[in-house]
Amino acid sequence: MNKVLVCRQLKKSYQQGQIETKVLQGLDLEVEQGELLAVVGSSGCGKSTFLHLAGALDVPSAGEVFINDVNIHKLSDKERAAFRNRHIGFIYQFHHLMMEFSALENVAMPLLIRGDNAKSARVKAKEMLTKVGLGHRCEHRPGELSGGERQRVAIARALVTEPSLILADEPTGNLDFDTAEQIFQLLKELNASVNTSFVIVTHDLGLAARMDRQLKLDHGRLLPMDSSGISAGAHNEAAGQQEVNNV
Amino acid sequence: MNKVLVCRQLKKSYQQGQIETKVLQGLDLEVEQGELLAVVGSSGCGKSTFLHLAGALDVPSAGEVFINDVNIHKLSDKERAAFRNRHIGFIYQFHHLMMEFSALENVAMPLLIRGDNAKSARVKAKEMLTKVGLGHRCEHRPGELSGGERQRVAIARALVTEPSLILADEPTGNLDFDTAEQIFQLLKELNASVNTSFVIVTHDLGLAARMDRQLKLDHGRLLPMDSSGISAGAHNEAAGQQEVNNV
Amino acid sequence: MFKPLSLFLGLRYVRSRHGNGFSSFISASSTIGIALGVMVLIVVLSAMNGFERELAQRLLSVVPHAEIIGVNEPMNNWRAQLDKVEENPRVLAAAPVIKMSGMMQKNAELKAVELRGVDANLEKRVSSIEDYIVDGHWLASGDNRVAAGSNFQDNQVVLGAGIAKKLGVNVGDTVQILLPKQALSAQQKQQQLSQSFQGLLTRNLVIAGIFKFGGTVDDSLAYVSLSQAADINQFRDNQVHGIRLKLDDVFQAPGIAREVAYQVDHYVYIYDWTRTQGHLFNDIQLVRMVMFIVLVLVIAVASFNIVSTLIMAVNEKKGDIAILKTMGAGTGVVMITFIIQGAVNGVLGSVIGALLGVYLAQNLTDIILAVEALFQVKFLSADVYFIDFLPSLLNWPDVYVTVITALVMSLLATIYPAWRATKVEPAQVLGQL
Amino acid sequence: MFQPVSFFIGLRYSRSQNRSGFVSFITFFSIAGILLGVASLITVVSVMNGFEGELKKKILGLVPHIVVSAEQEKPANMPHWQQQREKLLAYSGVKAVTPLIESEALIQSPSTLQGVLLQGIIPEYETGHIINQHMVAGELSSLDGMPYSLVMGQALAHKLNVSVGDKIRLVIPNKTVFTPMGRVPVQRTFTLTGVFNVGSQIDDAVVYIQSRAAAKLLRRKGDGISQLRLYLNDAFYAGELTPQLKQDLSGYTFTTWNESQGALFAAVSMEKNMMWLMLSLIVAVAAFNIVSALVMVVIDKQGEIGILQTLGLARGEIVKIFITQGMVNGLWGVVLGSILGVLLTLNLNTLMSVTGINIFGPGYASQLLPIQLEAWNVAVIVFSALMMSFVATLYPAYRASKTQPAEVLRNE
Amino acid sequence: HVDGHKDIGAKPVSKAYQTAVDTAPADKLKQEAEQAKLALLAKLDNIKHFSAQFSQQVFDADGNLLQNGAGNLVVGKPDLVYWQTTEPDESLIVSDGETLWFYDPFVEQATAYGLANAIANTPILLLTSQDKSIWQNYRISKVNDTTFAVHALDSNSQVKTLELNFDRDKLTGFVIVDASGQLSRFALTGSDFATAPKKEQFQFTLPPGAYLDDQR
Repeated sequence: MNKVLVCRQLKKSYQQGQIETKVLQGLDLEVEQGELLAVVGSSGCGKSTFLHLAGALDVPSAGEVFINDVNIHKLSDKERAAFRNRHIGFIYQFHHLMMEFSALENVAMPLLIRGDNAKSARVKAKEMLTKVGLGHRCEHRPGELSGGERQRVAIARALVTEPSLILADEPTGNLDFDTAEQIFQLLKELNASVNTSFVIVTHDLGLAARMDRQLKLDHGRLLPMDSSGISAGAHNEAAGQQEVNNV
Repeated sequence: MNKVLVCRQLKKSYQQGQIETKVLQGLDLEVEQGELLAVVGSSGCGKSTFLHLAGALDVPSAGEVFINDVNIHKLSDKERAAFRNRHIGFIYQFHHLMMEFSALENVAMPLLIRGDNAKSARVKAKEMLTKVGLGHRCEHRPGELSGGERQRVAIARALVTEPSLILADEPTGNLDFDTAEQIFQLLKELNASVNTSFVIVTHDLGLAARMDRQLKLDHGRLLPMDSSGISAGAHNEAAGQQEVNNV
Repeated sequence: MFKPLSLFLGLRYVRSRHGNGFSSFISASSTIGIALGVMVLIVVLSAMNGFERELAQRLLSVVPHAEIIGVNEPMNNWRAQLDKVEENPRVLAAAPVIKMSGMMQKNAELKAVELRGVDANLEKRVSSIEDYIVDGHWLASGDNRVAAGSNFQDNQVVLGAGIAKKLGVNVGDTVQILLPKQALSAQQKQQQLSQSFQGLLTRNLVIAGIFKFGGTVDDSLAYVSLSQAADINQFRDNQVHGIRLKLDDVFQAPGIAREVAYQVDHYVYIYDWTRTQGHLFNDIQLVRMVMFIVLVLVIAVASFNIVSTLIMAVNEKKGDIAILKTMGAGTGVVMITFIIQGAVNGVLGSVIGALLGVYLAQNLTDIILAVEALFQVKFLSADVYFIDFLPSLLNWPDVYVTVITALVMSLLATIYPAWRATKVEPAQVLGQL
Repeated sequence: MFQPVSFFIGLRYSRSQNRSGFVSFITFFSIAGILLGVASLITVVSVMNGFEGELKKKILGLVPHIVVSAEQEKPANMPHWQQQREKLLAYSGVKAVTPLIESEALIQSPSTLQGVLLQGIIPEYETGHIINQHMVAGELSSLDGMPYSLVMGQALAHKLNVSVGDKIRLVIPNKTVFTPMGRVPVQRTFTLTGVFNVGSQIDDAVVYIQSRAAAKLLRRKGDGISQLRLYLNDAFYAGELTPQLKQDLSGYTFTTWNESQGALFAAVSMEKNMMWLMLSLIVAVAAFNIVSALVMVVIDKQGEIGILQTLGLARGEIVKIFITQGMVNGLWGVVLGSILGVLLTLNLNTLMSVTGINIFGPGYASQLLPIQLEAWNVAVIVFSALMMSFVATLYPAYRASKTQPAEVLRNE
Repeated sequence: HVDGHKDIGAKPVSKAYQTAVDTAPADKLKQEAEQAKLALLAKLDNIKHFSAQFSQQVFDADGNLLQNGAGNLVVGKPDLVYWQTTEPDESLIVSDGETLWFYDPFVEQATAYGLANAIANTPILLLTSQDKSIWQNYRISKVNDTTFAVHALDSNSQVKTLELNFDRDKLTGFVIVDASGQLSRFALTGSDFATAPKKEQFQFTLPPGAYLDDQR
């Protein structure tokens, strides 16, 4: 099984005035083809930072990221953008759909960006929307869809380019209990059907427990978690270490 | 002991396009003078909505709120604003300090709004800042303060008008473990010293456990929690019921 | 420093705004736009005032404000008429005139001239032509005739530099004037029914002085003594064509002239300067009005920018507004804070614009001269415009009007954004994070 | 419709702007700014063109564009001027060439005496002369009829108090006969056979007689023609043609119209340039509005820009999106502005009379504003306004491309 | 001061001459003028009539030669003049005692002036008039034995001075200086003082096609 995503000693820190916060401190990860991986961490522990580095949206302070054996941070800006379009799909807690475009147009957008002609993009986008159960809502604008439906469109958009890797940041964070459950089921089915690896970041242990593998982001590194669920400790919201060096 | 805050059958729902989400569904609450109350709920369960209704920052769909036996939603806009200034203090997860003003000016702001003259406002503000341990940082701008210090200034600002009620929304949410602990200690001391009731909303059960009383916000209502800590159940993140009536 | 609160908040926001590049760029653009509009408007209005003053004081110091000329019959005992006319309070001074138009000849050169027979002393009271004499002297008046010796002949003429240049003559030369003989006295005209008419009447005049006013007047005007003119027209001593009036307010000339005409017991034509120079006055008003509109537009569009700057500021300060509201700040405080923040641009722009405008207006003439010298170009050519330099007269009401317009516009521009600021819902802003 | 994608997105953003509250408010203002600028530019420039055209017609219709004369210092006839005329007619751009003898003279009627410019013409060459269209009484060709007949302007006839059929005396003061009675100027009595009214200075400054009569008066042999006057299709071509003529026809002096009228036209064009400057200020300041409007949109759309980048849209494309959007605003402003400008210009007079504003003041109540709408003027205005709005989109578009997806999409 | 000028007998009138007269004391001056006047009148009286050819030279105020002319004239009394100029252009002046006719063939027009006010402007007519009163408009001075000068008193008259040259009793030429300083010199040749001119000589008939500009 070849490795879809490999991170080697990823480091990332931000400079705010005199205060320097180290978010990632040498993170390593290997994700198999088709795997459904959960990354657990409390808010502010650097989950999003990790995701953006993995998705070539941000530049690491140090370390490397390989996707399908390609060192993405060696690519030029333009090449990286094209690579993202081909190989990576993003799903966020907030749907980030484009309000002025219909569901179909939103899902077709990455294909258009790739340069596919309009007709074929529409056909593929319709297929994808039916797969996520929204075949009947193609022409509606995000404003007319419910929270759950919007998240489904976002998922369809991420998968339409048949990427080898999906990076999701709290995909069900904004949804009520039942809708969150439906969305999670959808993600599991899609992961099974399309042989795409999913890396889902969440602070919901219950959700994490129901995936193939769980890792915990603690003090800027990824540590394995015993599959039984919650690791005891005063605060299950482990926060990344914040070295305070007030100048 | 008279009641500082009384909520009777509070209801609140939002209309987004055709979808109507009911957030609060008849919430009742009574808070004693000087009490330290914790309200627990997962994100998105309407904790902030409850707080804003209690703090007269938002208008309920139905139900009443009495603070110091005054029905605040009967007041006019102007009277409500003056009432807030006199009787309620707000503390948020994000400090919401005014970046262009020094710590002292931030803390003095509510007094200025009340119409106190500049000199007396400065004196009281300095007193308050020393109380929260920042006497030496008066002239600094929020930009030059650490996360913890900023939260202390926010607390000082909320208390400077000697309100009878403090409403706090995840006051330690943004802080690392140790700073959060210090802030929590400070809140406990202040609650003891100034006979002001504190209603603190949090999703951190550990924190909730260390307060006088704990209530859980579940399906839009407040339910008592056994003081032993976590109530079992698949999801300790209880989410408000969402009636989906897709038109 | 704290009081009142919104001023304190507004000013602090303004000062801190220069920090983040972009919104300071736009607010600077609105300030510059307003300053530009105000400055140029003040300069243009002052230039127009300058033209108006030049017209009223300079040109009309030579061109008659108004004249009442006898119809067909010359006026008798003009001295009595003069005293009667000068009783009218609005008439500052009056003087007799005998008007002739003919040709002036020197060898082969010929020039049409407006010949005005005037009393040397009285004319000085109605016209300042003497100030513009560049060569020789003004007409020698009757009383100093004796002083000039017995053979003093009353054939002196004072003419414009344009005429002198065309005929190639200067002071002391003799020129011949050609006048139609018949045209002069009414009685002769009645008798002379037949078609044929007398030949030309000629007189030889000695040039006593040459004046240079700078404008079309130099090319047509010449003065001779009243007695000479009377002799040419065979008038008796107390007869003249009419009376020239100098009035207190040139812009009321038509009205006053009519008033005076009724006082004189003689049937007269009424002429006033608006007949010949009136179009100049209209042109000035036209340009002034068009310029005012254009520049007010510039200021208006510049204050549009204030709107966008302020909306951006409101957007940035949502957090502050929300927290202020939680602390009990009323909508009034919030609105005024942002009005102040927007108005600062307007105030700054207007003040800078006004200062620059006033400075430029007061030194406009020299600046333009310097520019003309630098680029070897002449903006106003003498034979098209009635003056050849750019005059400027700053009158303060213009400045006040301009500044107030700019301030009002910039204040209006702040209303909408400030109102939107009060509409910020704390619940939405604070709850999210 | 989908391709290329940045154009498609930019268009959709611009169309949908009017719904999202304050951004639409500012966009409206930026469009209004450009619209105002373009409309007022078109209107005012057309009026200025009108004035210039009026002046051109009035002066250049009468004043010959080039005068070829044989007279060096002393007046002299132009030998076989017919051949010279044929030669001159051959040049491209030359509309007409008329022979002429000219001198200053005095005209005397029983009531007054006035200096005039006497022109001896040959009527059959003058068919194109502007006077023919403005004859009030009699015809120009009457000069060939009764000998010693004369045609003058109505204003002059009014001043001299004469009408057709009356006798008037022409005197040439600088042509004198030395008699024992002293110098007697040459003079002759003429009969008025025609009156014209063109509405310019020539109405009371120029009189026309047959060239032979003029030759006699000026003591010249033959028909006395000493000048050929060239009228061109475009007066401003005179500047180019004159040097050519100078080479081909040596021995003659050439004078062009701008020696006499140049200052006036220079003044008019100077005024026009000042006006252009003032009005372009409006458009420039309006362009700033586009910048701020677009920045607001960029801030508003940060989320979408971020997500587009995740979808693989390169920075270059993002810049194109916002340039498209900015240009759409500019386009709206310019198109509406030019439509409004053209409409306003075309019925400015009716508008003025309806609203009763009379910018000329009482003395000119009836006079209509001369208007000349030139297509290339409008084109220049439209093009420069579009360019300005394009430049205005550059900064915000650049800023949009600078958005960091990581920051924008971060949302614990 | 004029050089290269054909010798036509009379001495040129120099500018200097003019000023000499003014400086003499007033009464002596008047007496001389009276004598000159009588002498001139005497000479004129014995000229009943004469005819001659004339050549004319015109100089401007600065002495440059402007034009040469020629023609012939016949004079009779009272006020009878026939003056025909042939060079450089043809023109005819006829005075029949009442009207002074000026015919310009070039423009085919004759102008008629009343003799009364014409005389004021044309001292040449003095030769022919018998009315002594007109003399008081002039001042006479004797330049030398052969030359008398007649100065017009009215500063506005066209002709300022007329100088008459005599050879004993015969008029040999005259010089006219006009208001603007221009000087016309006439020299008479082939003069015949004997034969009396016929009456018709001084009749003027308007040639056909010519126009009469009657300024009487």
